[in-house]
Amino acid sequence: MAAFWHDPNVRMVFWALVKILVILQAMLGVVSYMIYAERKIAGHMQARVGPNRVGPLGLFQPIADVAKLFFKEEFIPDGANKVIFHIAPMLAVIPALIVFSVVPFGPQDALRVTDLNVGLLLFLAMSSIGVYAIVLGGWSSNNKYALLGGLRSSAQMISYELPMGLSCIPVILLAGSLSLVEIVRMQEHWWFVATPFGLLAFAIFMITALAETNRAPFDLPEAEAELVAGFHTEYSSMKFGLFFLGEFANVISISCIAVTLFLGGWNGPWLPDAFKFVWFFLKLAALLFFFIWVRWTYPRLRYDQLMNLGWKVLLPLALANVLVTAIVVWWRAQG
Amino acid sequence: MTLALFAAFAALLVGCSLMVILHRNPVASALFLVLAFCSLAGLYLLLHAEFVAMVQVIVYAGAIMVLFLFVIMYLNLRHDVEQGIAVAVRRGAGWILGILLLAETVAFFKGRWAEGPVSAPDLAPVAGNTQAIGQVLYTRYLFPFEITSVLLLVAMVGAVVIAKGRGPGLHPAAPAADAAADAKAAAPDHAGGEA
Amino acid sequence: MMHDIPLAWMLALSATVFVIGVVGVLVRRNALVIFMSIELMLNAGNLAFVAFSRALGSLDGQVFVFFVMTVAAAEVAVGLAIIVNVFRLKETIYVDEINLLKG
Amino acid sequence: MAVADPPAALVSTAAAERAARRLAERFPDVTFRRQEGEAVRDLTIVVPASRLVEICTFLRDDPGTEFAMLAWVGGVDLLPRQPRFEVVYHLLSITHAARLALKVLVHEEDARVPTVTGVWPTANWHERETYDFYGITFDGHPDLTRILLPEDWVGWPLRKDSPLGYQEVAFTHNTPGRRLPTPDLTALKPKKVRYRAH
Amino acid sequence: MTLNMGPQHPSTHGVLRVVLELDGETIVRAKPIIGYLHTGMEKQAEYKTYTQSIPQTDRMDYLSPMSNNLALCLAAEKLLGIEAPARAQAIRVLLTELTRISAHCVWLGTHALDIGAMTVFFYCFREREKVLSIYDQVCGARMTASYFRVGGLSSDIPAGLLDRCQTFVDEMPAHADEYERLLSKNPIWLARTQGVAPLSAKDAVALGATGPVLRGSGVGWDLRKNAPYCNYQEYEFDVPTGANGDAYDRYMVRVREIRQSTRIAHQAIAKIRAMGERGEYRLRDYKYVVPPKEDVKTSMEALIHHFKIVAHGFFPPVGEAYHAIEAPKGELGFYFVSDGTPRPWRMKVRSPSFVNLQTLPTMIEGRLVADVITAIGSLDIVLGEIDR
Repeated sequence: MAAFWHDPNVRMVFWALVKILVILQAMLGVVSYMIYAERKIAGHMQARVGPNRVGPLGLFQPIADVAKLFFKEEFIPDGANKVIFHIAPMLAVIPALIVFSVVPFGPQDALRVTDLNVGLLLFLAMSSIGVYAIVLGGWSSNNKYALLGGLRSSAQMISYELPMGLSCIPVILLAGSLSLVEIVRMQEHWWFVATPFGLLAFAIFMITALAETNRAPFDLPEAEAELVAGFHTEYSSMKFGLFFLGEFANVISISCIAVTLFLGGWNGPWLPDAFKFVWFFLKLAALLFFFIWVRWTYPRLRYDQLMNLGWKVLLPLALANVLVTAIVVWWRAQG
Repeated sequence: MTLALFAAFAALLVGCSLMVILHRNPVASALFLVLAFCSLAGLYLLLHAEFVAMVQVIVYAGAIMVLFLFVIMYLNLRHDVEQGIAVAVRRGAGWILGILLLAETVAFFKGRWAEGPVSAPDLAPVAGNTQAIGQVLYTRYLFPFEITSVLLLVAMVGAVVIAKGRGPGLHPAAPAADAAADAKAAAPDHAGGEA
Repeated sequence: MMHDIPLAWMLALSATVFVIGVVGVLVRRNALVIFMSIELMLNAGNLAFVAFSRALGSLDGQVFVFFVMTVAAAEVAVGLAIIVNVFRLKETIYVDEINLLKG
Repeated sequence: MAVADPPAALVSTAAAERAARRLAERFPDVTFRRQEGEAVRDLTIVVPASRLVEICTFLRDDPGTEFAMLAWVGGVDLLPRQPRFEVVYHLLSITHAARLALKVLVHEEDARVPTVTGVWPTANWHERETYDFYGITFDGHPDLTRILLPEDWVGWPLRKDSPLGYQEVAFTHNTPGRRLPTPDLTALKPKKVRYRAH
Repeated sequence: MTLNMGPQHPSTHGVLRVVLELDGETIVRAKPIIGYLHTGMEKQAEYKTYTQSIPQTDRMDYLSPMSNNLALCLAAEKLLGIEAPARAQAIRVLLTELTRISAHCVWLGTHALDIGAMTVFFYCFREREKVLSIYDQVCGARMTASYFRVGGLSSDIPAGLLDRCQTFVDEMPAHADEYERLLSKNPIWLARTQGVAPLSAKDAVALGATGPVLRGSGVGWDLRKNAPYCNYQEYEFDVPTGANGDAYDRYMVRVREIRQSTRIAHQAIAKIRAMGERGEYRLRDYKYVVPPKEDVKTSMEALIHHFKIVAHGFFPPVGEAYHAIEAPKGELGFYFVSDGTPRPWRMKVRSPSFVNLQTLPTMIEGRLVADVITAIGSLDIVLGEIDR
């Protein structure tokens, strides 16, 4: 037994598992309290109070929500493809959670699961996998509204994946690395968002982030006004809960990436290294507030307008931005 | 551990590939193909080709297969009908040919089986192989690289033209846009290389 | 801690996947599934490329994988556009029912 | 965004009278009977069904009348009286600020009126509603089906011989011959709902 | 693909069903199907006295009960040849204009919600709530008012109501600004409404559209101006119109109407104040109108009148009358045929939503699914009124 424990492989796996568990739990906590925050903030924006019945200030609302979802009747429509119907909600959550494995929350090793040298690519890969949940959920429900929602989202996500990827490239050019830790280190003195092309890239990234996470004003796949609830029309109980969780986990993971890429990650003044992660979470909170704020302010775009925005505005802008950044970086390297 | 992972990924790959061609439902086929691609990405990771692995997921799983699914759903395909003598004959012939091919491969390898070089000299071990690939791609393979981008452009234009096509009054926008999306999905390659 | 997989195993795996792809093209009549089988074959090739690249300690193999991927992307974009068009015209995507040249 | 000019004129009976005179001038061969009565508050002209479309087209197009809008169409059942039904058309002229009511008398045996959907497209639903309630057929109507009542309703509810109340609510199970929404609904098994005890 | 939108659908505003033939997301043909809420009000009215039909009308357009009451009462008054006293008319104007504000608030909130802007919904309902409280104070009911009577009102307005109305009317323009700040210049709102669901003036007239739908298409026809009732000619207000007849114009017209309604309500409050906080609220012609309660308790004659009217109803002359008012949704008219008995021989309701809904296919054919929502929203329909 002792020998087994001293095997470095085993120890590595053990510690990695512990870190994964801790970070996963922490992020799930953040997710559920983001739902609470969203309802509370929305309430105050809309001249009402929001949840205030469960616990002090309604703080136990997320627990009550989840408990309610667990006890709801689970409904599987006739003619649904059962296996895929079950798998889809899981697919909604998993990619978003995987992204957390490469996010550096603080300068210490203990505050990240791993430092992957293609960390940014992993994020892009996971966000492109995320579309499956919605497409399959929509298709397997055997419902026209859900199918339309699924079709919409597949087109929408492919279209917005591109500007998103392209808006990351200026950061890669400036940092010279795909590792998120490296990228944060490069921003110790000057956040990338403070450069003109960094700012533009950040703006594009945030817009595409809204689209990738299906948040208003780009929540077309689930536009409740025309498609009832889009891809999750037929979902109930915890399966619906998983979609819900997936959306919020996505919002948080994408905000984590935005903080890392553009806002300097854990970098910030005053605090000692041990508490630098506070900066990370402050920035994260600011971005999350942005997401909520936008959602309760803007109406929804129409499908064709969304496509036009992606292909005719964001994509050329992002391409031009890459070009300009490349020239600047090259010119600087020349001295 | 590597061996165990290899065995797992290889089994997954072969199993999923088989399901791709065996399953009657095109959606299921596509999903198994996605899984096959993901296990391929795992194999690439085992081969220390991280960049290729990620691009595999982004391009194949994230773009190409979504496009496949989009088309399958758009055409609203159900289970395939595979009946009739002609179909049965062709299936038999296909399987026999396939087994022959496999047998041939086995025969070819038999007696020449060598494990090959076990451990290769380390390639760019520090910063991952992204930078190294970029170096190679933009120096030695610059010309083919440019040709590829032209190919993508041609494919994009072609897809848009075909999809707009002669279709009697059908809306051409959606599939065209997606085809174009797919053609462009390879764009991150440029980026990664430049780093 | 990490051991490398012998090259021959990778190649054998690649060959198996390739054969599966071939059988798929021969057996199925759904144009989309045939397309997927072709993707399988391309990927079998990719696997061999990467395996060789590792074994020979050269990156050329991985670079080739990119070119294959680009070709695959281009092929899928055009191919699916054609399939959609054919479906609109003929209401079928079974290859044995599509005889465009016969009209 | 403009603000409308003050109206040229308020809606008045004088304008309707002018329109009625023009109508009489244009159709000297038709006798237009004015609806008379103790309390008939709107100018109402009874027109023959055979000339209805012609008259309506004139009223719509003539620059002196220009009844561009048809406010509504409705039926009236005057049961003991013959002819039993009346179809009322209320016209509105925006340019001349006039309201005019036309009436067509309809016999029970031959409850037919030519449609005016060709003159005012808005007549479509109004005529369907009148058909729905009174069973008056509008010849040439593009889609003369029940509009407010279910397609398989039997009878004409606003006729005076159709009683009100004390009727059982019609469901598929208590109405023999009531058509099911889809013919093969009975063949379907009950919807499969999987219940799970948590 | 044929998509069956409704009758259970979040954005068809009730039980409207629209059968859409789609090509992708483009609409080839659209057919509205109605009747799911049919309650046979016209038939029922033939078995009730005129007064007994008033509560029925609350259920028609349940967002503007006062306007419905008013239309019925005015039609009956026209049939009888009587007119309510001036003070009652002013109170009617005040309450119907408040009704218009609240109906437009509900419309704006739900329309914005359909297009995805949820916050406006809550703001609008906050204001609507105030109007409902005013109803509550006036007649004890929040939605089904049944407050107007043939010949006047059911009772005088309670003390303190005018102050309350004054406060509301003073605040309202600021709230309208609030809505406009959220929407009027919002690029997404503009993209979703400008040029969407257009209706030319010619089509609007030919299809019989009235109210804000007609005015949004640029035809400045308002019955309050063109066929004044309740002494509307004495009030100063403008009739806002649009230019392009798209969803945005209809939105603008309604938001401006909210402001104009506050203007009218201001004047009405001043008028009522000038005529005294308490006073004539009903005709004293006891052939048609119930005498006031205090008279019933003190005068034998009044008691007999009260008994006659409550037991039988009033006896109108033989004849027929149609009277229309400018309800929040358009021309709402009642047509009565009387055979001299206390019950109408025939009651016909000309409901604006029913006619306005007919313009839907013209607006959306050849456009996208999402535009159906905008179009239905911008029409401002209430199914209770369409199906009656």
